[in-house]
Amino acid sequence: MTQMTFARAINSGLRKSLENDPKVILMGEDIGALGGVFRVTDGLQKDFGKHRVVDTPLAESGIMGTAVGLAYRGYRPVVEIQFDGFIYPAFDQIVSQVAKTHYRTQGAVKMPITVRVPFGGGIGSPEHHSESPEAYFTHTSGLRVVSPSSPQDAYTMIQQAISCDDPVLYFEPKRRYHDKGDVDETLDPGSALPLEKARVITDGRDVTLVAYGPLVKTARDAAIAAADEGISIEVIDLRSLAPVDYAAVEASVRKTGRLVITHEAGQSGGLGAEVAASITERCFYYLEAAPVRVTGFDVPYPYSKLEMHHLPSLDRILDGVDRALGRPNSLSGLEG
Amino acid sequence: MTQMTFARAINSGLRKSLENDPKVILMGEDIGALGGVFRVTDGLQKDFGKHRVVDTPLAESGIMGTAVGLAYRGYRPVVEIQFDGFIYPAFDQIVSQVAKTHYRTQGAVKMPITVRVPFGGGIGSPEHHSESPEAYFTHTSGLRVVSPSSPQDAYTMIQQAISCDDPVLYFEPKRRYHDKGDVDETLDPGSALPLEKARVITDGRDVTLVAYGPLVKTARDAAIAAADEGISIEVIDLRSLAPVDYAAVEASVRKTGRLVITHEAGQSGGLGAEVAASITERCFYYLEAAPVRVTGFDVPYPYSKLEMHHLPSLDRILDGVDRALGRPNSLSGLEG
Amino acid sequence: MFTDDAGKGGIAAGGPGNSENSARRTGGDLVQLITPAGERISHPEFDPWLQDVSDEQLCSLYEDMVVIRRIDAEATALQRQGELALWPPLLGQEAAQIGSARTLREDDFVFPSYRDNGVAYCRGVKPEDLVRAWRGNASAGWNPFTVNVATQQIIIGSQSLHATGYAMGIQNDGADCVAVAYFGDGATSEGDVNEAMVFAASFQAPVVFICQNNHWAISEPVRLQSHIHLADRASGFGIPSMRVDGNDVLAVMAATRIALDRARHGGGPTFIEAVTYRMGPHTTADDPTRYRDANELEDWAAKDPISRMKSLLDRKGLLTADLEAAVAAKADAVAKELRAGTINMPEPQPLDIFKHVYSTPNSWLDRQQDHYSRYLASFGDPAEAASEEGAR
Amino acid sequence: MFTDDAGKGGIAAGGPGNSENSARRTGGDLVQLITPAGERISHPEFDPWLQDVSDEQLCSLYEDMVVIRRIDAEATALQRQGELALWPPLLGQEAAQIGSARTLREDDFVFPSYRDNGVAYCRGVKPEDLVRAWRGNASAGWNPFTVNVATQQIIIGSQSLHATGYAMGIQNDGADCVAVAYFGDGATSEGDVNEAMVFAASFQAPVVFICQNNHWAISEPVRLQSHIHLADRASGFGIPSMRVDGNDVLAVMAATRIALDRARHGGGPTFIEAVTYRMGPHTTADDPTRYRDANELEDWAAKDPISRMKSLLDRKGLLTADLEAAVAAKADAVAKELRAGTINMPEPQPLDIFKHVYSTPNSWLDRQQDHYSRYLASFGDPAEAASEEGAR
Ligand SMILES: Cc1ncc(C[n+]2csc(CCOP(=O)(O)OP(=O)(O)O)c2C)c(N)n1
Ligand SMILES: Cc1ncc(C[n+]2csc(CCOP(=O)(O)OP(=O)(O)O)c2C)c(N)n1
Ligand SMILES: [Mg+2]
Ligand SMILES: [Mg+2]
Repeated sequence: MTQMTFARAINSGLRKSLENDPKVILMGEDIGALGGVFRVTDGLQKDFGKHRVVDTPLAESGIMGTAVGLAYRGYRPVVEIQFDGFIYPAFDQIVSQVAKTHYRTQGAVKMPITVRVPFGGGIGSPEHHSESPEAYFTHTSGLRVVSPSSPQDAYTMIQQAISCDDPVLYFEPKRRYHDKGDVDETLDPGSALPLEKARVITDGRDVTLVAYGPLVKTARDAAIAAADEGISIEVIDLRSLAPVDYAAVEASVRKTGRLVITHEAGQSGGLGAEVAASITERCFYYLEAAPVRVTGFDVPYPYSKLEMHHLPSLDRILDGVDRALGRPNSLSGLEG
Repeated sequence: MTQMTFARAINSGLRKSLENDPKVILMGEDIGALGGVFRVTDGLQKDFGKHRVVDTPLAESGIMGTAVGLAYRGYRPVVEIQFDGFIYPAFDQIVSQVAKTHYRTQGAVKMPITVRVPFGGGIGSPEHHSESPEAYFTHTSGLRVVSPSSPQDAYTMIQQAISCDDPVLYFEPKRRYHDKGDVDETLDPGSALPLEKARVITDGRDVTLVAYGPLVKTARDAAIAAADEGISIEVIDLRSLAPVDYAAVEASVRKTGRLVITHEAGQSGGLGAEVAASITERCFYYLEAAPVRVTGFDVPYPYSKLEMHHLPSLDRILDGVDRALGRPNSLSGLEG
Repeated sequence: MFTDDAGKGGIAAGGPGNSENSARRTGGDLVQLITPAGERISHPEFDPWLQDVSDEQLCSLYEDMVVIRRIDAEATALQRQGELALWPPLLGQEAAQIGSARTLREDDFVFPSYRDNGVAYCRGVKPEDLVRAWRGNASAGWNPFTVNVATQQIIIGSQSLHATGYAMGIQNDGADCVAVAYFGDGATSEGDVNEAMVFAASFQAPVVFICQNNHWAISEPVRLQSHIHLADRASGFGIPSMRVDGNDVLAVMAATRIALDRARHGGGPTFIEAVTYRMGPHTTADDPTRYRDANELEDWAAKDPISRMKSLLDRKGLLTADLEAAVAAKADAVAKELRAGTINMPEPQPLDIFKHVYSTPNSWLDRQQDHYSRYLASFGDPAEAASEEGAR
Repeated sequence: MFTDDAGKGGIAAGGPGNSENSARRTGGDLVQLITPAGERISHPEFDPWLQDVSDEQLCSLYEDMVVIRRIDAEATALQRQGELALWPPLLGQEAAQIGSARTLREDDFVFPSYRDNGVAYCRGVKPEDLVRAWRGNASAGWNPFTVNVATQQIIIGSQSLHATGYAMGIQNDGADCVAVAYFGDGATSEGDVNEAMVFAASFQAPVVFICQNNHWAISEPVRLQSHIHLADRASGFGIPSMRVDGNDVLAVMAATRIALDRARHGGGPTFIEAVTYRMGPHTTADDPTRYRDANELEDWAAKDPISRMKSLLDRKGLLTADLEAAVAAKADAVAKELRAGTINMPEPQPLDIFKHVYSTPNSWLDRQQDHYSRYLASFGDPAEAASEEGAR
């Protein structure tokens, strides 16, 4: 076990993948000498060379499209998108090529591409630097989408993503980059919890609270705070956003009868809607109340002075928990 | 009242907008002499000139980005994306510029851009020509998203979209282009049903069936077929996909207690999830069963020999209706 | 069909060791080696690259062009007869496609567009595979790795980046094969094609960009995309380019060999503009009379790549009745194979739509497949399950 | 700050009627009019465009450069003191920005990037508006229509298309103003910038592309984007370009006037590469020691745009103590204004986040706003509502 930051854990996982498979190649803007704007690739170009850790021209579609070509050639490209808001120029290559080539070629051509995307807000950044675009990708067939919430998972899941033969969008909760945790670097990713499985973070009886990425910490804190008030929250860290491990969520909701989902992305059409709809389908008769979504608002990510109003906070999550439990809450008395 | 096809009705609406506002300008690939690959802009360049109806270079980001610049200059660009699957190269300009400029500039710069997108399948086309990408846009704050289902609405709504000061994605159900209907060309778009309102297509008591665009016809046919079996379906045509007119859906579900939603797009993270989640939130205690989604599958749009298996058909919708009603259906006996 | 053994590691016979002079310079001048009348014009820089082209090979190039034109005609007929949903004819572009594809080595890798059926044919793609996707029986026609040709790209220009990435992989591998991207004149406006040139130039990747300027992008004339020659675009990225008569199979061949040779020897990317003409409609669904002048078509008919080749063979005394008969027989045979392969193509099965979305199990999709198979089972005949009008 | 009245409809004094010769040709040669030592070099093609630049104007250009450098330093200090979240310094690029922006007419419209604070200042943007977004008090700093400058673009290259579209609108309006896009060397790799050139060339739109090649895109040297001069990129699109010393305010000014004049007179787009250097970090969050050599910085310090201008003024006898004092006073005043404007900037209110998403009511958002205001009301102090740790 080693104590390390979230960012360092990814770095260590990348290093392992580079060591283990000569076909792994890292690509992106400023990932070489600089080590990425968040230093996640720190030292890797120095150790593995410019042909394994490639600083690319400033063109996201170009990066993604050449990664497709490299995959054709048998490589496993790991692409860094510098910030969430800069993934859109690559959207066409992701949706029409990365996601569809395996289907198009009836399995002949694999696209084992990992796209690393630092995402989410809370770090006081200007526009385009704090977005949560995951729902665009969870709705895109052919992709897998994951998001780790702890250094250990960050370390393991990046390796699992890279060795997965399907394309994986790997969303890194950037406001947790400096959080520290224990990481067992001897853990074999092959025997760890599989990439598509959710994890129960805290057991609970009264309500199921589903979170992922940056809000897992907030959700856990909320569970601790709620315990003081006698409310027992079961926190589930989705880890995989596409597919969602509904078996895990279903099992919890059958027990608690109540569901709260939280994410930073805007509410309408966010992953919370998908989880709420699917869990309602699967356990309608177990639900004591409508699933509650505690999410960012349907606004462009706001300027930093107001971002904490946009982001689901511990209190706002607890307010949602209250709603799910039928306890007094900010919407009490409102119809519907 | 004039009988005309769906495509002709859009053409007529575009013509009206070009006549009424000299700032309206049409842009796209092949929209001039050819009149668009579906002839929706037939004759408009001839009548309004090359400066009002502009054949652009083959570059979707370029089209969308120059439309942004034209909006800055006071124009109301109406952009044609030739097929659904070709909107992705323009995704960055849509999400980061078209959707956000009004917010960014605190209302100083309006983006009255209409993006016309022929969408959906069922016409036997090759890859990328039959997609339903609407959920990417309904999840994007700052955009409005609409889809007409009849020639009359097509005629009216295109004019409303163009005169709306917000950007509007206007999804045209291409497999209905040749369907005919009565169109009142004297109808003032200002006094017609507002753009963001849903429309009840057939009244019913037993179940609410929500559809939009190409599947409104299928839904109506399903309602007629169901009537023979003694089931009374209330069909709602959403028309506006962002925002959804939840007041209208809610009123219906409070009456019927059951909800079925259908769309061609893949299920996971589709608009159906959003509608199911929001209606469950709003009328949980009125619902007698979980909302049912009858949608395309989570696959890249399949090759045409199999597309009718992917697309929700009348029978598949009725199977969903049966499920909502607790009648025997294809999943009877399955848990959850 | 043959693979250019002569091209392995550079031209065996007569290829100049250093191609700098001939191709670094950007061609405003159109290189032509065979006139429309079939006359062979000598060209000091291009000729050395063709010294090994024997009479036999000339006849074989001619055959390929005739065969692919016949495939095109047969596929068009199949579309008219309802056997194909759509077909994008290459009529008029036979020299551009055959001339370039025939110079490639087996281990070179091609990233073509929907219209490059002649290229695919040269690489060994089977006739029915050419129409598989257009019949609606699959999303794409073939396994790329059996012929070293990616499936045909529909998203305009996208494949230029794939070729560049593939070439970066070749470079990393220390191999001397080459990636080749085919795209049209319209494609040069897409960001992707320009970004491909940025990457190719930055990494000096062994990639050849072959732009068939057939003068039209559906209804849009090439001057809407650019007021200057497309070949000149490349020089702005630091990529050498050539502008050749795309209806002249030898000019295309020589240019491609120059480019391949450069790529194989660490010289980086090359851009070739093959100036040709789309003599047919954009696809069988298109009506070019709405946007183009019949005269233009006539002008280009006079520059037809196949008649030109025929005249050359005639002048050389190679156009014997035997040759004509052999070529016609071959074309007939291939056309027959195409037709039979089309009509007898096995029908896909409903549950195939769930296959190969992922290479590993996926809980979302597996459930949907399970549900849909239960749904299908509720019908006597699964075909009924897919009727829009409903069967119940 | 002044607006170039002389530039209205072409240069009043001495501008050659026809600029074809000077600018159609693409400059591999770097045009320099003031040496690093402050010597004025004559240039037959560029000089005529500067005939009206009086001594007074030279002093005023100098003042603007000094002031903007001071703004930059003050903003950097404000960031260090925690008053700004971030700041992207333009240190070293003063001549490129002032020289070009000062030639614009009031009705020209500028589409800048995040680093173009000098341009914004010249156009009349108020000091506190320059930092509004970097303080986190707004998404962007100003109303574009009050200064005819779009808000600063963060998505690299995106604004090049906006400028081109705006120029297409100018063209449709029959007006003679010009749209100007500013972007960096890194931006030239983005598809959007290349598509902007395609559109600008195709429509011959009155747009000027000003590329400040400051040699770095964060940590990436310009040679990663291109092995050849960026100015040469434009010629591949059929767009005339110039390559000028970007640390030479007069060279930049003349080039911009040539380009504007062409655009105003129907001559279409121009691309200007202003060769300069980012002397500071990419932003205050960056650490350039990780990727670049200190020597490089030294070399460029010797070419500093302001010392060069100072030497020129000195040689001309214009660098009086009065001037120095006046300029320093102005810089002090503006810096003070900036600091005061920053510190006293009104705080945004929580419900502001819902404003201006749409220009018309939106049922989804209205409901969210209603719910959130009820939520806020459940707290005594709304600030408590936004603490990550929770207040309850
Ligand atoms: C990204 C994208 N936009 C639009 C289209 C629709 N489209 C198909 S072919 C075509 C014209 C292509 O012209 P060109 O590149 O010259 O190739 P050609 O068809 O002449 O071979 C267009 C616009 C597409 N397939 N992809
Ligand atoms: C589309 C996009 N990709 C990446 C970034 C991150 N980024 C911000 S500035 C920058 C470098 C830009 O370099 P250049 O164009 O030379 O401008 P400069 O910063 O030197 O002024 C990068 C990569 C971005 N803002 N937008
Ligand atoms: Mg073409
Ligand atoms: Mg730069």
